Amino acid sequence: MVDSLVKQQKIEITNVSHSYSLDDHDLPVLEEIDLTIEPNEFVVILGPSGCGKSTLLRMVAGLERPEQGSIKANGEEIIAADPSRIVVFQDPTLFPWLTVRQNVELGFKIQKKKDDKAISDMLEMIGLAGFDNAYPSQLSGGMAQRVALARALVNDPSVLILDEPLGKLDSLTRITMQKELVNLWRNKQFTGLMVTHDIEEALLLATRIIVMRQRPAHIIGEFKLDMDYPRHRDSEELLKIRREIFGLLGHKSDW
Amino acid sequence: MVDSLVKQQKIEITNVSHSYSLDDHDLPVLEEIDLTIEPNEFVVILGPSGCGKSTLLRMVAGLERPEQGSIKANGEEIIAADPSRIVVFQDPTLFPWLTVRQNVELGFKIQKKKDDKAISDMLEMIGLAGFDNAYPSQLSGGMAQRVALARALVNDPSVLILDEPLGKLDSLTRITMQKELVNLWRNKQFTGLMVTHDIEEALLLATRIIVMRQRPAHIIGEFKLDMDYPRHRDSEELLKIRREIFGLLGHKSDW
Amino acid sequence: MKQIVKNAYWPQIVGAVAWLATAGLTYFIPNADDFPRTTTFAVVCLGIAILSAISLPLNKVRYYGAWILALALFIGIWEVVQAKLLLLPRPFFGAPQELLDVFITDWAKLLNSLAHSMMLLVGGYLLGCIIGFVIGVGMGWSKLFGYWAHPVLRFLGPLPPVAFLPLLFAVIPSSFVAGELLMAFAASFPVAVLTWSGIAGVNPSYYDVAKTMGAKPLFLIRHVAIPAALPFVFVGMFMALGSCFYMLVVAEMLGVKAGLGFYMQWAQGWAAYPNMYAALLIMAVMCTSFMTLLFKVRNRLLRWQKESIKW
Amino acid sequence: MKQIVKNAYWPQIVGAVAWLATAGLTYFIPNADDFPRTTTFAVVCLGIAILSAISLPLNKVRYYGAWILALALFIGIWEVVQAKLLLLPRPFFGAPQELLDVFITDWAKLLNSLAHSMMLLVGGYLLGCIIGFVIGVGMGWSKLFGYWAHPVLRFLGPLPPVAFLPLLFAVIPSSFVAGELLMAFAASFPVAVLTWSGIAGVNPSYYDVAKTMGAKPLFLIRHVAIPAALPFVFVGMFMALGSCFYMLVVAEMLGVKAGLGFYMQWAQGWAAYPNMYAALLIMAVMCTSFMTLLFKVRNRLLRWQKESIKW
Amino acid sequence: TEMDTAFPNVGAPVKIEGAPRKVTLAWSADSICTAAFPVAQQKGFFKKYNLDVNFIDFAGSVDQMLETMSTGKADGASGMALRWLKPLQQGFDVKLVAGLHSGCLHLLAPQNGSIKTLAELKGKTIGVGDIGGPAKNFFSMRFKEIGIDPEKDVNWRQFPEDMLPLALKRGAIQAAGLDDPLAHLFQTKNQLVSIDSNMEGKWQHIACCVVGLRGSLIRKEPMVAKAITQAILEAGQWVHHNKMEAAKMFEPYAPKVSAQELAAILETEGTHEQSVGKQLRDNVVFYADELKKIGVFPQSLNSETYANKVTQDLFTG
Ligand SMILES: Nc1ncnc2c1ncn2[C@@H]1O[C@H](COP(=O)(O)OP(=O)(O)OP(=O)(O)O)[C@@H](O)[C@H]1O
Ligand SMILES: Nc1ncnc2c1ncn2[C@@H]1O[C@H](COP(=O)(O)OP(=O)(O)OP(=O)(O)O)[C@@H](O)[C@H]1O
Ligand SMILES: [Mg+2]
Ligand SMILES: [Mg+2]
Repeated sequence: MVDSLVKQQKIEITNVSHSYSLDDHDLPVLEEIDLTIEPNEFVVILGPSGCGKSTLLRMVAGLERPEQGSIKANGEEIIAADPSRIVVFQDPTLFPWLTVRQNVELGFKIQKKKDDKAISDMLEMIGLAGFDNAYPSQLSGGMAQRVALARALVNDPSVLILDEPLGKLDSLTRITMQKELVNLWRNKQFTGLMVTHDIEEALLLATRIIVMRQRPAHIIGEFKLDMDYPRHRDSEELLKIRREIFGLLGHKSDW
Repeated sequence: MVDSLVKQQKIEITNVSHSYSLDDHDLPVLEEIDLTIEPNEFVVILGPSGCGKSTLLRMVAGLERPEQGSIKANGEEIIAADPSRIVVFQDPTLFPWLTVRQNVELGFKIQKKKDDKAISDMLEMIGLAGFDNAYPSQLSGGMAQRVALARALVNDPSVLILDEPLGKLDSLTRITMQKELVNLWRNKQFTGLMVTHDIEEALLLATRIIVMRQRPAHIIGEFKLDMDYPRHRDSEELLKIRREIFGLLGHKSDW
Repeated sequence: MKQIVKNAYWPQIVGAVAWLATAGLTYFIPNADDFPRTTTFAVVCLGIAILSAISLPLNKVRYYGAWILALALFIGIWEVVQAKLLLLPRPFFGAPQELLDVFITDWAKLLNSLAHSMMLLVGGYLLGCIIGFVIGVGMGWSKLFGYWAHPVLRFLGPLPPVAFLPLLFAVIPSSFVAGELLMAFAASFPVAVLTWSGIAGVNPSYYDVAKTMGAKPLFLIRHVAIPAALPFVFVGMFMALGSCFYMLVVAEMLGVKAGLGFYMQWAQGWAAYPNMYAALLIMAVMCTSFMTLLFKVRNRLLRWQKESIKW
Repeated sequence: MKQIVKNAYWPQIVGAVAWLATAGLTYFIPNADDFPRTTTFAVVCLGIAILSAISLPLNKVRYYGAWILALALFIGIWEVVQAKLLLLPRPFFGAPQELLDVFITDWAKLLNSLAHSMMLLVGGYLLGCIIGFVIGVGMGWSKLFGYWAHPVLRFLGPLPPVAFLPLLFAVIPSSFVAGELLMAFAASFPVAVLTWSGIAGVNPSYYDVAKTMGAKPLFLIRHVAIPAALPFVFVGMFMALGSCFYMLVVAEMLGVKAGLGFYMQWAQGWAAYPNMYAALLIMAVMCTSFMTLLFKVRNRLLRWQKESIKW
Repeated sequence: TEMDTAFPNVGAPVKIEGAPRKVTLAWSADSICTAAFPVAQQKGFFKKYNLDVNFIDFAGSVDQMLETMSTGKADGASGMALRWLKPLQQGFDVKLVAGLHSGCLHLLAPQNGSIKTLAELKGKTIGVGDIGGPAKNFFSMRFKEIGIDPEKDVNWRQFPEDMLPLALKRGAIQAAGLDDPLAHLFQTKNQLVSIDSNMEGKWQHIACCVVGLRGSLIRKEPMVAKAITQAILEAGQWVHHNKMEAAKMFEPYAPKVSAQELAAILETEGTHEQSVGKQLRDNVVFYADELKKIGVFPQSLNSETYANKVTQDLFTG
């Protein structure tokens, strides 16, 4: 198991293939994925729906094991979930029986820590300061997703795995949260691995963008972005990469 | 009641204000909204989360009545829901006990119509041709939303009210559906009224964009777009309007 | 309707008048037979009339105005039909004053019976809930436990617990304990089935969330599986309470000295129907109160849950 | 566990051997008292041993291998403890062959009782479900209906239906009908409460969707409210079936000619415990079969629902 | 059959004309005491009176049996007098027309225990199947007779009847009041002895089980009422003379009990003690007076009036 105190983690995904069995036939989901994520990188994965992105993230998190290939963190095989690698799942999956604050506190409770101020600050940051005692059923989808984000971030992970974390937010909140994510990542120095279906979001956040093809997922494109933050969405460089990605994903340039 | 056979509808929203009572205090949601939608227009509303956009759409649909002001369709006050004005709700709200096909057929069942081919074509169009007998619980969020869209479109409405209909789709499917929406609107000649939080989507679809401020919602900007379809997302004209809208919504131009 | 009834004064006013009328006809029309406590009963009706008149300003009471009226009509008609005209076959149908008479003469015994029944009920019910819960958690969590417990549960669970009475009694020395166990058995089956269902149905993503934060199995059971299953557990407890009410009469055959079921059996053996219905009335109040209490507890514990069983 | 047991051959093999051993000791060790059908019982054990040996290739049977073994041990120990050593107090505990004897000598009566009980059960249960469903829909849909029905339901619902027996019996001319009604009453309460809860909890957006497409109230009830409430209705029907099993014994006190509850009471009146347990065994099989049937129906009707009560 | 002198004179058999009269009788297969019912059916006594009898079996409480008749679901039934007399006071439309036999209540105590007589039970606990039932009432009267206050000087506890031996064994009770057949069966199976019964003293000539008929039947069709009673009484007489054969006939109704044992039970009872008319009425008066003493009947009850109301003489006048 990886020591939780190791702040920097290098993730090595080597030749990973995976398939699910579905009604007696095999459904290949991942095919020969090779990807190394250096500490302090922020890698964003783009790919069509159902190609296997979430599956890959679950493996990095240690919730599932690949059929073939290996996934290592700092050279050690990932065999189980570990609190040093926190996941924000595609669905908020807040515990409905806990209040917003208790949900955000979940990691602390498991680790038997106590830090009220950290929780309050985090609630402040996601703009839900007044909602401490609200239950998830009282939140909108966007609010719930922000709480899920807070629940992960408050644990100060060394690897943060984000599965479409901003998908349910309206554009304004989304822009705010994107900014916050970048700031957090730059301050806290975690390794970021994120899936999104918003190309613009990828362009604004990533140090590297990985493009996957339809199932079985395989890496068909990689873009290194070394522009500074904050980036401007209308900058010619970004627009150019955007066109390329659209092309890779099979869309003609008319839209 | 508006005759269902009237194909063209002109919607007049005059001086509409509304508030909800929440824990003994009043929550003003809409304030003096004035908006006229001509037949064949495709009006898109943008505004911050929770400002009251869905409330306005519900009123146009006839599901709720405004406290003040009036909403008319072809000069007649809207007092109840009518099958000539079909809504795609923000949540898919598919009936979980019906299959995908039965869900899409719902309007026909209510109207005691039968048209298997129309249903099949519609399922084809939204890319769920093989999923006739699947239940909503077996669909992904994006698939469910497409079914909800199909359920509305198949009724051939004269007014189509869309409340963030593409919010849960991945970017590729989203682009496809945007194209389909434009095609449908141009072929079927319905009046379109749509809410979205994706500015780009608004730019690609709308003949007119309405921008609202935070609750109580009030119209703070209006943009007429008379470019041809299909529009190109990187065209300078659209980028300019985008910057203006970002500005209106309170975002500096750095992102 | 709620709105209409809440706002209208007339049902309660008419209701008060109707109670007054019932009091009057009880007092003034002569009885067809020798019924006890007729005057007392008239006074009680008068009292209700006055009470409903003075509670007119209370919104909550006014909402039940139509009920006050309906009850007055019901009691009034009953009084006339039975006490004054003797139209219904006796002894199955008594007159209202006969019921009143039982309460006045036998209240000590009834109260004692109530206390005993409540003790039996609460003890057996809580014990059964705990047993059922533990079995349910075991089945939901451990495949091995489920392998052995599942067939047993399916086979023995739906059986009327009465059937176990002889065996239970043969094995358990104390008849009070045997009674409690009978109740516990009745309660444990639904709780076990629903706890099990609840735990088996927990969204596996909840476990994933907790696991990525370092949760160990004990944490997963205590802080994920059980809270997530609670709404189901509650449905089981609701069913269990109903079963326990059913069992009360049976469990009180076991060497008890007092109890509502015991009292009812005795009254029935003597065809003393007014006594039986008096005990029944108390039992109804007890049952509905326990149910209400259970739902109060639920609403506190599960306030995060939106839709559920209504009461 | 499931995996392990499914794949392992040894539990079933050992089980077959254990049944063989039980057959042997039944036959060869002399009885401590005069028990009937000892040889027959040994033959039956032998038969089970052979059956479990030849069914070894069947995956489904093999999964229950550990159970085959456990049952052999249970029966073997019981046989030794009671038939051979007489260690348990009689007459409450019989020997296995005594039970077998009842089945062989009294099968016609038992079968007849089963048929009668099933008739009573099915009729009363279905009637109760329909009544409860109608009441529940009424309460969930109409405020006015709810205003009158709600207090009645809360007050009378949790009462053990036994309590209504004398009244019901006085009013209903046929005792068979009275029995059916008693069952129906037991079934209707949980179905009513849960149908009501289900309908009251329907997501109002479903109505909005149907309304914008022009649906009228009748369509909303039939095609929105009721299907949406069905999962709750089913939970109610599950509870109702349990209540009906409880009531079987009581309803069969009402002047019937045959019935399992009746048979059990009769056997108990003569302290003929083997007969009682034989009837109990049949009752258990009947109850669990009906439950399984109900869940089969549910799984067809509600196949769209993912998580629910397990059976 | 020849009339035995000990049996009451019920006059010449009545004959019902036409098609056999359909009659429904309620009985309880739990009691050998009413063996006359199946005997009357199987030996053709009912047929002789042109009656087509349909039995319904009763396992429930006695008030339901009375209700069955009172509400016309059955025309007649039989049961223990001590079980019927109290509910009859409540006004069921049921009349007692005959006493069938005497003696079927026993107070049981362990064979080798310290309790040998009623008097020794002072301060002790007695188990009964039903706290308002015949055993409790009868032995209360017996205690009263010897100067023990049945409410204060002894305790009564209720258990399911078949569990009373176990309760005795455990010491939860020191004696058990039971009726046949369990009273008899438990004596042999559980090493118990009967220390008192209603075959003692004057009680052996008092009706233990009685036959009751629907009031409306007696009023509207007295001949049918008479025929039913005659058939049952005649069957009862046959039982008296042919105990072993009667026991064999009853065997199917008694699980796991041999005909010999059933016949033995019949031997212990006063199967010849039938009563009708005035004798029955006097029995009821006697019962009422005794029940008043132990507080089951109110002091204000006039025993004569009560007896006249609940009995019917079908055979004189
Ligand atoms: N446990 C499972 N069993 C069987 N099939 C599965 C399982 N989990 C996922 N799949 C299938 O594997 C494929 C990839 O799923 P995955 O969730 O990784 O896709 P994704 O790229 O995250 O899609 P999306 O963008 O819609 O979230 C899908 O076709 C899905 O149906
Ligand atoms: N039935 C209601 N009762 C009370 N308050 C309500 C009700 N419906 C909506 N609201 C409140 O009214 C405000 C506007 O809601 P509305 O759903 O119209 O917002 P919206 O603009 O559609 O937001 P979003 O972009 O998140 O969908 C919100 O603050 C909401 O909490
Ligand atoms: Mg995914
Ligand atoms: Mg909205």
